[in-house]
Amino acid sequence: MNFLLSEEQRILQDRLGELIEATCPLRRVHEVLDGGVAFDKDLWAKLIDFGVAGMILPEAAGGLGLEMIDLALVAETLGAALAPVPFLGQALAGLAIARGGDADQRARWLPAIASGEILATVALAEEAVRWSSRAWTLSPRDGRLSGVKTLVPHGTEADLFVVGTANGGLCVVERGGGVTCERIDGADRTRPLDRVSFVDVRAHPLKGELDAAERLVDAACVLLAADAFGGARRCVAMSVDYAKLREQFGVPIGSFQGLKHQLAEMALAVEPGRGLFWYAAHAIDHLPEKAAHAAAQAKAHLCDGYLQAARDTVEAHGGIGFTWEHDAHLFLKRAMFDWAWMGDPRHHRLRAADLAGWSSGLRLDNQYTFSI
Amino acid sequence: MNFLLSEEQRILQDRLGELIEATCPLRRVHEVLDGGVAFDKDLWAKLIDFGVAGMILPEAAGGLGLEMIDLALVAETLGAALAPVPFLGQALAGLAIARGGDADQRARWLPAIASGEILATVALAEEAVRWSSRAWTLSPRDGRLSGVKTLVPHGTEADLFVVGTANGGLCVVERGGGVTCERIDGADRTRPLDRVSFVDVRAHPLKGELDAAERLVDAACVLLAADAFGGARRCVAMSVDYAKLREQFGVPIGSFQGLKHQLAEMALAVEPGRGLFWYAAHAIDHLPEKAAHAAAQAKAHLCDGYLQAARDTVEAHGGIGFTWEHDAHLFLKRAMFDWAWMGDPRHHRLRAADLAGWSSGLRLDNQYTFSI
Amino acid sequence: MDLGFGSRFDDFRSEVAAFVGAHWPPPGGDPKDPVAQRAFRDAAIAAGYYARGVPKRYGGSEQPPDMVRGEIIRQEVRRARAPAEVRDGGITLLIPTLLEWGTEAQKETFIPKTLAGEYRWAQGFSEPGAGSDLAALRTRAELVGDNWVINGQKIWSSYAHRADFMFALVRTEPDAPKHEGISYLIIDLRQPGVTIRPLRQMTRRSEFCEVFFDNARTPADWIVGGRGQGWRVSRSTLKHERGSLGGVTWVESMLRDLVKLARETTHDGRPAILDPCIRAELAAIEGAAMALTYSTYRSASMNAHGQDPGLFSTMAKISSTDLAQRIAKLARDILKDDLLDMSGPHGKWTERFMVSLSMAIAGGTSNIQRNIIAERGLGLPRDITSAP
Amino acid sequence: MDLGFGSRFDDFRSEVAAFVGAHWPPPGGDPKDPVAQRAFRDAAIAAGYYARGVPKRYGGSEQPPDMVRGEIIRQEVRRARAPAEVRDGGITLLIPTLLEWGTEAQKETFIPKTLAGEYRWAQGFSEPGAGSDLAALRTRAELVGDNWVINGQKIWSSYAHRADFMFALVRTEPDAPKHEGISYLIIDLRQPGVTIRPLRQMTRRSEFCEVFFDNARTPADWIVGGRGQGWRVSRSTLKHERGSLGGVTWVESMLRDLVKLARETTHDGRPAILDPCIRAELAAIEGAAMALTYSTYRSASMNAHGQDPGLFSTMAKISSTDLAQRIAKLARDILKDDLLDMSGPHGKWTERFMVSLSMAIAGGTSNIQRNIIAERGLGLPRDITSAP
Repeated sequence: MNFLLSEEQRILQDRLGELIEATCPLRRVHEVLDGGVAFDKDLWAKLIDFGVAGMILPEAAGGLGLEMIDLALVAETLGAALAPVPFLGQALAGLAIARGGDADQRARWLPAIASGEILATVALAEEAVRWSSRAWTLSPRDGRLSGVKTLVPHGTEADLFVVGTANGGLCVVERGGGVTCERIDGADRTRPLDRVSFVDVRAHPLKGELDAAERLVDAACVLLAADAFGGARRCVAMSVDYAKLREQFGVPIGSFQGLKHQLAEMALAVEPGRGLFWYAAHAIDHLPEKAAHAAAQAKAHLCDGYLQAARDTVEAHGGIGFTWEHDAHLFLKRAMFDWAWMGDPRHHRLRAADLAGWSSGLRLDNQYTFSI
Repeated sequence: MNFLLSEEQRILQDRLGELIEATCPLRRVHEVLDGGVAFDKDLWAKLIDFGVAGMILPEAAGGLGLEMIDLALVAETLGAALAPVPFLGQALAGLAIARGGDADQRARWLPAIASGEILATVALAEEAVRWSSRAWTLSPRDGRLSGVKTLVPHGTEADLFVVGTANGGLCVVERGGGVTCERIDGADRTRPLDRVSFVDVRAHPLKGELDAAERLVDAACVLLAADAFGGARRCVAMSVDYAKLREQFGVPIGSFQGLKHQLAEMALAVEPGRGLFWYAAHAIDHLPEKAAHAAAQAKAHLCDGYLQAARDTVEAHGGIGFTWEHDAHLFLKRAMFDWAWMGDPRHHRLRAADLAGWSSGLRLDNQYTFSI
Repeated sequence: MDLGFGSRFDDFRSEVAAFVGAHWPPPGGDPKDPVAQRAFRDAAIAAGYYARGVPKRYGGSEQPPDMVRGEIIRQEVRRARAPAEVRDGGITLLIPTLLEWGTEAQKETFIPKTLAGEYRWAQGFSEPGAGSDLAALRTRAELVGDNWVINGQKIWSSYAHRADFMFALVRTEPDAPKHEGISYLIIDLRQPGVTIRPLRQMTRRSEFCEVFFDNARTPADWIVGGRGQGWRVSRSTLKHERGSLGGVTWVESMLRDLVKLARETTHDGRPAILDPCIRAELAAIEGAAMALTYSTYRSASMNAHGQDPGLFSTMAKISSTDLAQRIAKLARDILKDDLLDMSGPHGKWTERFMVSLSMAIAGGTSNIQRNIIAERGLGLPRDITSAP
Repeated sequence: MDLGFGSRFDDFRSEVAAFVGAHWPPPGGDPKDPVAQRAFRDAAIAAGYYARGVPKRYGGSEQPPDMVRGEIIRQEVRRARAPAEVRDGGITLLIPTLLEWGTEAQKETFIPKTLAGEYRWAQGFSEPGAGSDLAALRTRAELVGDNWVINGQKIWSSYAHRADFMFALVRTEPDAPKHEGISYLIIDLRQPGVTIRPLRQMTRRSEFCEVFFDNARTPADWIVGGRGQGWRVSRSTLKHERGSLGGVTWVESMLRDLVKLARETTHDGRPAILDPCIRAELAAIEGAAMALTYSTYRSASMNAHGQDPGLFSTMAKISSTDLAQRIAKLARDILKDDLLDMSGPHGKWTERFMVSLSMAIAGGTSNIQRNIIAERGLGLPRDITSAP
């Protein structure tokens, strides 16, 4: 057992962090968002060069052939930086095609996704049924698809959609006539969302592995959990820094035990959570029977923790933390996205309980164990 | 509107508090409990003289003819003192007969209850159905009753039982052959509990008002809520006193902001709750349509708060608060009783939601309002 | 104990209802017409319903304090959706301060026009670096001839961009000990030396402003109380807040709104209100709201009987903040993804989810208030954050 | 990253399993027989599985530190329900301290018999008035001839009433600054000058004791480290706690027990585990338990690679305490009235509901630990409670 990142992984994260800090520090994130553009094209281009879009795709498709844990480390780093880029959709669409597509389908789309030549995203939630893949209703007939999906990240900008279909299936729709996007006035402007209408468009069902949609849900949970952990840690660091800097009654406010203990509690709520997304990412590649449970728990625990940490961060900054110019609300709103998108913590906790077999007729000795 | 106690009520509480402090201070409570007796006979005799058993019974029966609020103030005072006396059963049995009995029944039992000549209690919970009066199963036939009740306060010592029966009815059973009590190893030794078996005993159904059992539940909720408020306030006071006295690092531990804020939070969780039991007690006599909801909310909120305050009190005292000699665990265990007996907070919250009509088809404008 | 209004108030309630019915809706028919609103409020003052604490000679109705009558008036006005009494900083903070500390000239100059809505006010207490710690104020005023010359910066001044005047704490005695060097000045905001910058909030709205003074001026006799008395003058304002049941309205209407949300939202095809976890938490919130409400009644009753309700207002502030946070979180759990849509049908809840955070910040942080409760309420030892 | 044990440990696991199978259940057949338990533990030391950190010359098995092998040994022993390695204060605290600071004579005198279970130990650090604040220790020892003469009182000494010896911090240099006047002494508890009074807990059990010294004596050379070095000696113990996955076992077995309780208890005729509120909270507790578990793996991995896991053990302590409280509360919600029955079928949960409170108290309060995290972990300014 070695529950640590490798040297290569640490270098990857450090380099990526430096790249983002040099290209799009938090001040620049404000400019991008207030400028009304959907993402930072400069940063996205550099991230593509770095390999984030193909990180986990096969080398044959121009990817780096790494593992889910590496992609999750990218998500953590992007989350800590509030990176305003279409990573989530691109990564998930690539994963879905890599896992769910047949050889032709992989050859057709993966190289363009890995190279960033096209922007891809996932269209999963429906108005009435949000995140239960088995209950989605859109259903291609004779290769054509009609219907509406919502909460689609960067839908307006996307060239390609991986669409969730009835019975937990997936299909690919390329942009063209019949696809209409309507931007939602989303809280988290770093990852804008669309309501997307498909009217009689060409749809290509993914024919590879079974359960591709469920596995896509797991992957999304891990990436959101990683984003949340990165964001939450940054929130703690911001709050601590502010407490050292800001003075009241002639001393730094971080001298007051009341605030000290609140900051210690924040760190305690955040810091030990890292292993949850590590383990879930690792399980996706190496312990498939544990992956869904671990991903659900990581999503629930870390996204819950992030939203609380972001709220605490606003409070720890006092009035200034409530202003538009400050960074705190950008974290808060990104935390809201991580919390809600792909299902809220309770949804995933109840799923985890099912997956653990708590209410099945199994003998208790056969219960699921999360220790290694 | 005048949301205050009257001068008479304040005097009543002060006098009662002085009486208890003079007769059975907390040191004496330990002696009584460790001595293995079921209650403090000396204190009980003085409380009877003071009028607690007949406080709310008609003057014709030797009672004082006061209101539920006055009885609740007694309960608050007893709760603050951890009074080891059979007040709860006596008061509830008296109330049940006063409200549910016909003239003959009232004349037969109430004077003996008011004078303390007999000890009375209530036998409500069953093994399978604890606190839903509509679901109790014991049912007298031809004036005879058989069956088992549990969690009966001071059952072993009682001369008379008010027993909950099927369809929310009540009947009276006098002690005699066919009644067997088995003491439970209860956490709260100030109010011991029994499992009581009735085998073909004479039973007198109460024939007065309808819904007597439901009204008994409301009254019990108010008395437990008042006990809880009294206990919780005492817990806060104990913790604050200890923080002023105990030194660490050369200063009182109450100088440390971490603990100061915890104590402030304790006070905040407890102090504003007083009006809940006042209002519920008042409603029982004056606003009957609001009484059940107010009693359920008072029980849930105050008993939840007491248990938390008692736990916090143990912690605020450090190791000494965990010892048998200290007072803290007596409060904790009394809080456990108040929390659980007659239904836990969630049970009453869900009842309150039903009573508020939240899920009925009513127009929202007609919703229940708790303001005056 | 009497928890109803009592029948002796029935006549008064009928009288108020008749008044409101006669004056609202306005004759012109448009309830949003500011002229009609002004006319209603003027009539309410003349009838003795509004501006009850203000002497007639300054335009008030000079009624004896009466919490129950005050509540009946609020209820009847609310029932008819008529214009409520204005509760801005000029009415609630400045006028009581002037009544206690102001010169006759100050009262005559400012109170009638403030009551009439002609003068709108901003508060100028906080500064960057001096929020909870007013002793650290750095904005200074120097007496030059017949004028105070003011330089410095205020922050968190609500709606200063729409105000005519500010009442401010400024340092006039630089050599005095910290709290004794502060004075309470009235400043005309409509002058070249004043720059006002609204601060946009995370909700996209602007409520608070930064106000910069660059040799701004105010007449020498617009000082309220004496030189160096500003600290005491500003604190006297607090006691004017008592005797009101105002907070109760907020809590009950918010809770009612939340129940409505839970009834209208479906989770997996079922109304959220039927979900036992949501239902139990909603009832728990109701329990806490009831506790706050009855505390308010009790505190108001104590005031009415000349008893001191102690730290009630500080406790009520933290309780309200906690309740608002709890409401916001339950709303979030009901909304789920709809939380992400700022302009959707439940966008106001997304905004409230954010605004609930600002309650813990506005008007002194919760930590400062916990200290006040611990020290003044529980008698624990003081620390450095204690005000003198 | 390698989150399994890896196949390279398969042989080792087989070897351990074979050893355990050969020695347990004991030949006599009675697993409760102390002689059989002792024999198993001796065999496990001889085989290199127990006492791995102790040199062979003192009775240990002198193995290189290896967290993974340690965990495999624990798993296989647990699987067979064989006697676990003893983890009392003598083994976990005294022996590592003696190995680092003790004289050769001290090591030879105490380590072998402690390992063999012949010497049982009590810790003597806390005093009334000196819990978190060891600088305030007042128990004193004076060198009179060849003996230290000890007077004073210790408290919270676990199982002192069953122990043979105590390792204690006592004040030997009354004129030195507070932390520099303390020495670390070994004291024989079986002598007339020592009185031991078990403190009954609210659970009715007695675990902790008060120990009174009235001219008790200990040989002059039973001091560990030099005079006035006691503070440093006692703190060095902390680093010996690392490299263990011990906490994980507790959490997982407690959670498993809680799931069992929720499956077996019915509310209104339905298993409590199907109640969505209980189910979601149970899953939330599992999430927190997973976080703690994986943190433990990570910290152990860091140790194994010579990296510093920082404040992990302090954080793990608070996390465990929080988790225990959360488990206790959920158990309460499942038990409802059964919580009141100390001897009922779920009486152990009533006891755990109480014991969960003592976790926040034992070994330094949570407030002290929050301060340590804030100061040493987050770099916030120190305050008076900071140890030197």
